[in-house]
Amino acid sequence: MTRLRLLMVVAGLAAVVGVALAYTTPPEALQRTYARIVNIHVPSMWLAFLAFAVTAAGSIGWRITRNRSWDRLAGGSAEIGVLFTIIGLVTGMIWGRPVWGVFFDWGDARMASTAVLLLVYLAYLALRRTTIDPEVRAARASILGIVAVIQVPLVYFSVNLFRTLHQTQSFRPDGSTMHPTMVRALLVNLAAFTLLYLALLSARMLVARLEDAAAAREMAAAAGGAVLPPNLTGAVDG
Amino acid sequence: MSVLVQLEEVGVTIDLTPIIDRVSLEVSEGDCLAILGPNGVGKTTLLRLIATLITPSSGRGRVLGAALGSRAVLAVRDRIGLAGHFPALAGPLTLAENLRLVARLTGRGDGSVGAALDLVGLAGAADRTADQCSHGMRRRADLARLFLHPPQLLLLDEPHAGLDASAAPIVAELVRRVRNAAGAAVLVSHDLTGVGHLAARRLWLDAGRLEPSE
Amino acid sequence: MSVLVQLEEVGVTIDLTPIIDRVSLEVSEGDCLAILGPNGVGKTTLLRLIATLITPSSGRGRVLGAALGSRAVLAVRDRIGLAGHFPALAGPLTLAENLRLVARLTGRGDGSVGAALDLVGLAGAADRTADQCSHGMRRRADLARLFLHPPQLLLLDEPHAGLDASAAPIVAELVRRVRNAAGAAVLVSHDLTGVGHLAARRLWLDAGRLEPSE
Amino acid sequence: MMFWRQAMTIAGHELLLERRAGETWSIIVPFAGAALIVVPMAIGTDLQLISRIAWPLYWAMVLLFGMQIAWRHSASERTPVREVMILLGVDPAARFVGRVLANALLMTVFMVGVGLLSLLLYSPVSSPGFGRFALVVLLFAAGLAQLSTMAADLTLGIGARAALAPLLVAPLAMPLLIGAAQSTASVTRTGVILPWLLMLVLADLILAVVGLLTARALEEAAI
Amino acid sequence: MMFWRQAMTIAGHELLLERRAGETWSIIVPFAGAALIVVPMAIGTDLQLISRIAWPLYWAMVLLFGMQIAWRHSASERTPVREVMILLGVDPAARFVGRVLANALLMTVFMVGVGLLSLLLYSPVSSPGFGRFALVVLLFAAGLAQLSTMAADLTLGIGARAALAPLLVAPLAMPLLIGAAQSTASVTRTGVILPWLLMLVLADLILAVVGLLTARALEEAAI
Ligand code: HEM
Ligand SMILES: Nc1ncnc2c1ncn2[C@@H]1O[C@H](COP(=O)(O)OP(=O)(O)OP(=O)(O)O)[C@@H](O)[C@H]1O
Ligand SMILES: Nc1ncnc2c1ncn2[C@@H]1O[C@H](COP(=O)(O)OP(=O)(O)OP(=O)(O)O)[C@@H](O)[C@H]1O
Ligand SMILES: [Mg+2]
Ligand SMILES: [Mg+2]
Repeated sequence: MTRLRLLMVVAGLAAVVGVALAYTTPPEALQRTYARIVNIHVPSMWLAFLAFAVTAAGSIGWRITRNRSWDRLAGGSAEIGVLFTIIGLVTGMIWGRPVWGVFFDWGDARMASTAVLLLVYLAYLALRRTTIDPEVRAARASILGIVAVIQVPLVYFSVNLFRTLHQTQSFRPDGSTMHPTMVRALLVNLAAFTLLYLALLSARMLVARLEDAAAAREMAAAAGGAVLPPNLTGAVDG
Repeated sequence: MSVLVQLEEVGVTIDLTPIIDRVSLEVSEGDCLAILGPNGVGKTTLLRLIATLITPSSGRGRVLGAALGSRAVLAVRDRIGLAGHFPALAGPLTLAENLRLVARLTGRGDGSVGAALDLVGLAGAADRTADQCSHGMRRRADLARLFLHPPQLLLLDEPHAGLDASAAPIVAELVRRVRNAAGAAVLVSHDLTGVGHLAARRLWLDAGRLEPSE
Repeated sequence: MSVLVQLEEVGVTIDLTPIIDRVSLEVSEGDCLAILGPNGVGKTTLLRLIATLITPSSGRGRVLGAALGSRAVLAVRDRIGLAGHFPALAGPLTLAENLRLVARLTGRGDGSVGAALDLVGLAGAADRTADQCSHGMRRRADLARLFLHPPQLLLLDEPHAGLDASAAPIVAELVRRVRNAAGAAVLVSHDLTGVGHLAARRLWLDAGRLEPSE
Repeated sequence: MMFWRQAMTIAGHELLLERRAGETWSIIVPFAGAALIVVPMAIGTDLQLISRIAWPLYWAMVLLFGMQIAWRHSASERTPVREVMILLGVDPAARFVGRVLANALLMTVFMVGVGLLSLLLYSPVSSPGFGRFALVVLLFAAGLAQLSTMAADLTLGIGARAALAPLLVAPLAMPLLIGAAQSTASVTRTGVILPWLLMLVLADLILAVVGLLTARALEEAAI
Repeated sequence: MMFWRQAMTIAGHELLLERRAGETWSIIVPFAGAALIVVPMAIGTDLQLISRIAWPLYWAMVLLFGMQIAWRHSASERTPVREVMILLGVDPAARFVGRVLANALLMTVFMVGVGLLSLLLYSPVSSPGFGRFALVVLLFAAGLAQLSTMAADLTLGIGARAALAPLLVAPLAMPLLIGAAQSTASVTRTGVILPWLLMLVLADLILAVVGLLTARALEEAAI
C-alpha cells in the first residue's frame, strides 16, 4: 500500500517536471504552442504499446502456468493501454485540427490503424466482461491477448507503409530529427508516463486481487439450499 | 357432471404424415385419465390437440365447451394448463421473474410467486436464472406455474420425467387440487409408474388408435 | 484390473457458484457405477466433469489415464461416450444423416448406421429429421450413436428418461457391451428404478458430497 | 383495463428479457462500432462523398437492422413459452400492442444511438434540428415496430424466417423510408417537410389499425 | 490422412445443415431483396452518386453481413452436438479447417450473388473483369471465413455474442477490406493492384497460421 502511494507521488512529481520542461522548449515555427502537445501524445501512445505488450506477456504467462495472477496482469494492463490509446487519439485529434484542418481522417494510415487498435482492445475488454467464469475468461482472453498484439507493430510502421498526413518516426538509428530541448522534455515526459503506468497497474492489480477474494467469499455463501422439500400445504393466492 | 373434453373420431395429420387416426374419448369433471403408449405413437400430439394447440384434420371435438378448430377456443384457453417435455421458461430470466410474468398476465399479485416456488421446493432458487438451473429444477418450476394459475383442465406430458422421488407428491398434489376444483386431468406417459395410482381411468394408444388399457 | 476414473477431493465451481465439493471416487475396468441423488444436487455436473467437459476448480482427477484439466485429455476423449438430458442431434437433419456424421468422423463406413438404428428400433424412422421425431425417438437415436462408436467409458445421464418399457433393454445391452469390452459405465439417476439392476455399485450424492448408498 | 395491463406486462417482460440477453444492445454496438467504421474505410478518403450520402445511408441502415429487433432470438416466442402465453388467455391484440411498444422503444434507442454516431463520424451536409430529428425517429420507429412485429408473427416457425420477414417488411416500409428520408433531407431542397411528416403519421395509423384487426388471426395462424 | 477426412466430413456436414436450414440463403435473399433496393430508395434519384459508391458499399456490406454466416444458428455448435464432436476425438484443427471451408464457400456464394445484384442495380463506374473480381472475392472470403470462425469460437455461449463477435472481426478485417476495395477500385486510379492482392494473400496466410495454432486452445476455452 505505502509502496503504491510512493509510486503515485513520484509519478505525479515527474509529470509536473515534464509539463514544466514542455514549456521550456521553443514554440515550433509553424505550429506554435500546439507542438507542445507532443509531450502527451507520444508518451501515451508508446505506453499504450508497452501496456499491450505486457498484456500479451501476461497471456503467454497464463497459458504456461495457468496461474490466475498472470491473467489479472493481462487484463489490468489492457485497461490502462486502452486509456492511454484514448489519450493519444484525443490529443492527436486536438493537434490535428489546427495543423491539418481535420479532427480525424479515415484515409490516414496511422489514425485509422490506431482507431482499429483501440477497437480491438475494447473488444478484448468486452470479452473479459461478458465471460463470468474466471477459468473460461482467462482461457479466451489469453488467446485474443496474444493475437491482438500483432497490431502494435502494424500501427507503429503504418506511416512507413502508406505515406499520408502523419509524420514518420523521429527517433531512428541514424539520429533524431528533433530539437535537443524537445527531446529532453519528451524523454522526461516518457519517464513520467512510465511511472504513471506502473502506479496504475499496481493499483489495478491490488483491486483485482481484492475482487477475486470477494468473489470467493460470496461463493461460499451461495453454496447449497437450491432445492428444498416441497411444501405441499402451501396456498397460492393473490 | 359435465363433460370437459369430448373427441369423436378425431384424426391428426402433420406435414402430410398421419399421426392420430380416429380417436374418441371423453373426460368429465373430477376425472383423471392416463393415456399410455410406446415412444412415437402420438401421445404428445394427442395432448396438444386437447390443449387446442393443434387442430384436428378430421373428426370433431369439444374442449371446455368450445369446438376444436373454431374461434370459440380462444375464450377457453386460459382454463387449460399444459406442461410438456420442455419446460416453458425463458432461459435468461430468473425463476421468480418467469413466474411473475404468469402472475401478472392472469391478474394476480406478485406475492403468489413465492408461495408457488415454495410449493415445489424451489424457494431457495428463486433468483437463479432458468439457464443456471438443473433439468429437474426447471421441470419443478414448470409445475409451479400450474399451481400459480390453476387450470380447470390439466394436461401433463410425462409428469415425472426428470423429477426425483421427493417431487412425485408435487404432481399428485397438483392433480388433487385440480380435481377438487371441479376440473379434470389428463396425464400422458409410457408406463404406469408414477401416473398409475393417480389416474382413475387408463387408455392405451397404439398405432394412432386408442384402446382401453388392461 | 486397471482404474479408468479416479477423482481425489475434486471440487467444481461454475460462474462463481460452487456445485461439487471434494468428491472422490474410483471406477475400474468392467465396473458399473450408479450415482444417485435428488434434483439439483450436481449429478449432471459430476458426469460432465468425468467426461472432461468441465475442469475441476480444486482437487485432482484422472480419466483414462489423462489428468483432468491437462492437455492429455484431448487424446482420450474419443474413448468417452456421453448421453445427456438433451439428445445431441441436429434438428434439420435426418436420424441417418446425424449418425452418418459420427460414423465418418470415427473412420467407419456408412453401412454401420443402419445397423445401429435397427438396434434401437428406429430402422423405420431413419429418414425422418430429428425435429420430426418424438422425444423418446430422439433419446433412442442418441443411444444409437453410442452403439455406432462404442466408448470405453460410458456416461449416461438419466438413461431411461423419456424411454418406454421396450427401450429399457437397449440401455442394458449398451452397458453390457461396454463392460465386456474392458470398459466401464457410470449411470446417473435420481432413483434406482431402471439403473438399480444394472449397477454393481451405488453412490449417493448429497449437497455436493458423495456417500456410499444404503 | 385488463387489456392495457396485459399489454404493459408483456412490454415490460420483453424489455426485461432484452436487458438480460442484450440482443438489441448487441445490434447497436456492432453496428456503431463496425458498420460506421467499415463504410468510410471502404469508401476511402473521399470525405465529401461520405457526408453527402450520410442521411440516406443512415435511414437505409436503420431500416435494415432495426427491423431485425422484432425477430431477435431473445424475444419471448420460443415455442413452449409462446404456447403458455396463448394458454394463459392473453388477448392477442394486447400481446401485439405490448410487443410493438417494446420493439418501438428498442428501435428508437437504437436509431438515436446510430444517429449520434453517424453525426460524429460522417459529418452529414445538413443536420435537421434535434426536435425534428426526434419526431421523425419516433414516427419511423412506431411504423417499423408494427410492421416488423406483424412480419415476425407471420413467419413464425418458418425455417427461412430471417429471409422471409425482411422481404415482407422492406417493400411495405417504403412509405416510412421515403417519408423519413425526405423529412430530414428536404430542408436543403424545398424546406417543405409537413407533407412528409403527415405521410409518416398516416402510415403509422394504417399500420396500427391493420395490426389490431389481424392480431387474432395471426395468433391462430402462428400455431 | 485422417486430418483431411475429418475436415472434409465436417465441411460436408455444415453444408448439408445449411442446405436444410437455409440460413445463409436467408441472409442472401433478404440482403439482395431488401438492402439493394433500400439504399437507392433512400439516396433518391442521384444515379451518378449511387454508381460512385457502389463498390465500396459492396465490400462494406459483404463484410458486415458475410461474417454473420460464421455464427448463424444452424452452424453445428448447439451445446450437445458440439460436445459430441469433441468427445469423438475430432482434431480441433480439423474441425477448424472444415468449418472454415464450409463458411468460405457459403461466403463466396453470398458475395457473388450480392455482387451480381449490385452490378445490375447500381451500375458501378468501373467494373473489374470477372476474373479479377472472382480472385478478390475468393481471397476476401478465405480471410473473412477464418477470422469469423475464430471469433465465433471465442464468443461461444456468451449472451451478447452477436454484439461481441462483429466487434472482434470488423477491426481485424480492415486489411481484407482495404485490400479488396483497392483491388477492385484502383483500375480507375493507378492501375497497380498487385500490391493489394499480395496484401490479401498475406493476410490470409497469417490468419491461417494463427487459426491452426490457436484451434486447440480455442476448443479448450470454448467449453
Ligand atoms: C487522431 C490523430 C492521431 C493519431 C491516432 C496518432 C497516432 C500516433 C501514434 C500511434 C504514434 C506513436 C507511433 C510512433 O512513435 O511512431 C504517434 C506519434 C507521433 N505523432 Fe501522432 N497521431 C495523431 C495525430 C497527430 C498529429 C496531428 C500530429 C502533429 C502534426 C502528430 C505527431 C506525432 C509525432 C511527432 C509523433 C512522434 C513520432 C516519433 O517521433 O516517432 N500526431 N501518433
Ligand atoms: N451456470 C450455473 N450457475 C450457477 N449455478 C449453476 C450453473 N449450472 C448449474 N448450476 C447449479 O448446479 C447445481 C447442480 O446442477 P446439475 O445439473 O448438476 O444437477 P443434477 O443433479 O443433474 O439435477 P437434476 O436431477 O435436476 O438433473 C444446481 O443447483 C444448479 O442450479
Ligand atoms: N412435423 C412432423 N412431421 C412428421 N412426423 C411428425 C411430426 N411431428 C411428429 N411426428 C411424428 O408423430 C409421431 C408421434 O409423435 P409424438 O411426439 O406425439 O409421440 P409420443 O407418443 O409423444 O412419443 P414419446 O413417448 O417419444 O414422447 C412420431 O412418430 C413422430 O415422428
Ligand atoms: Mg411425447
Ligand atoms: Mg441432471
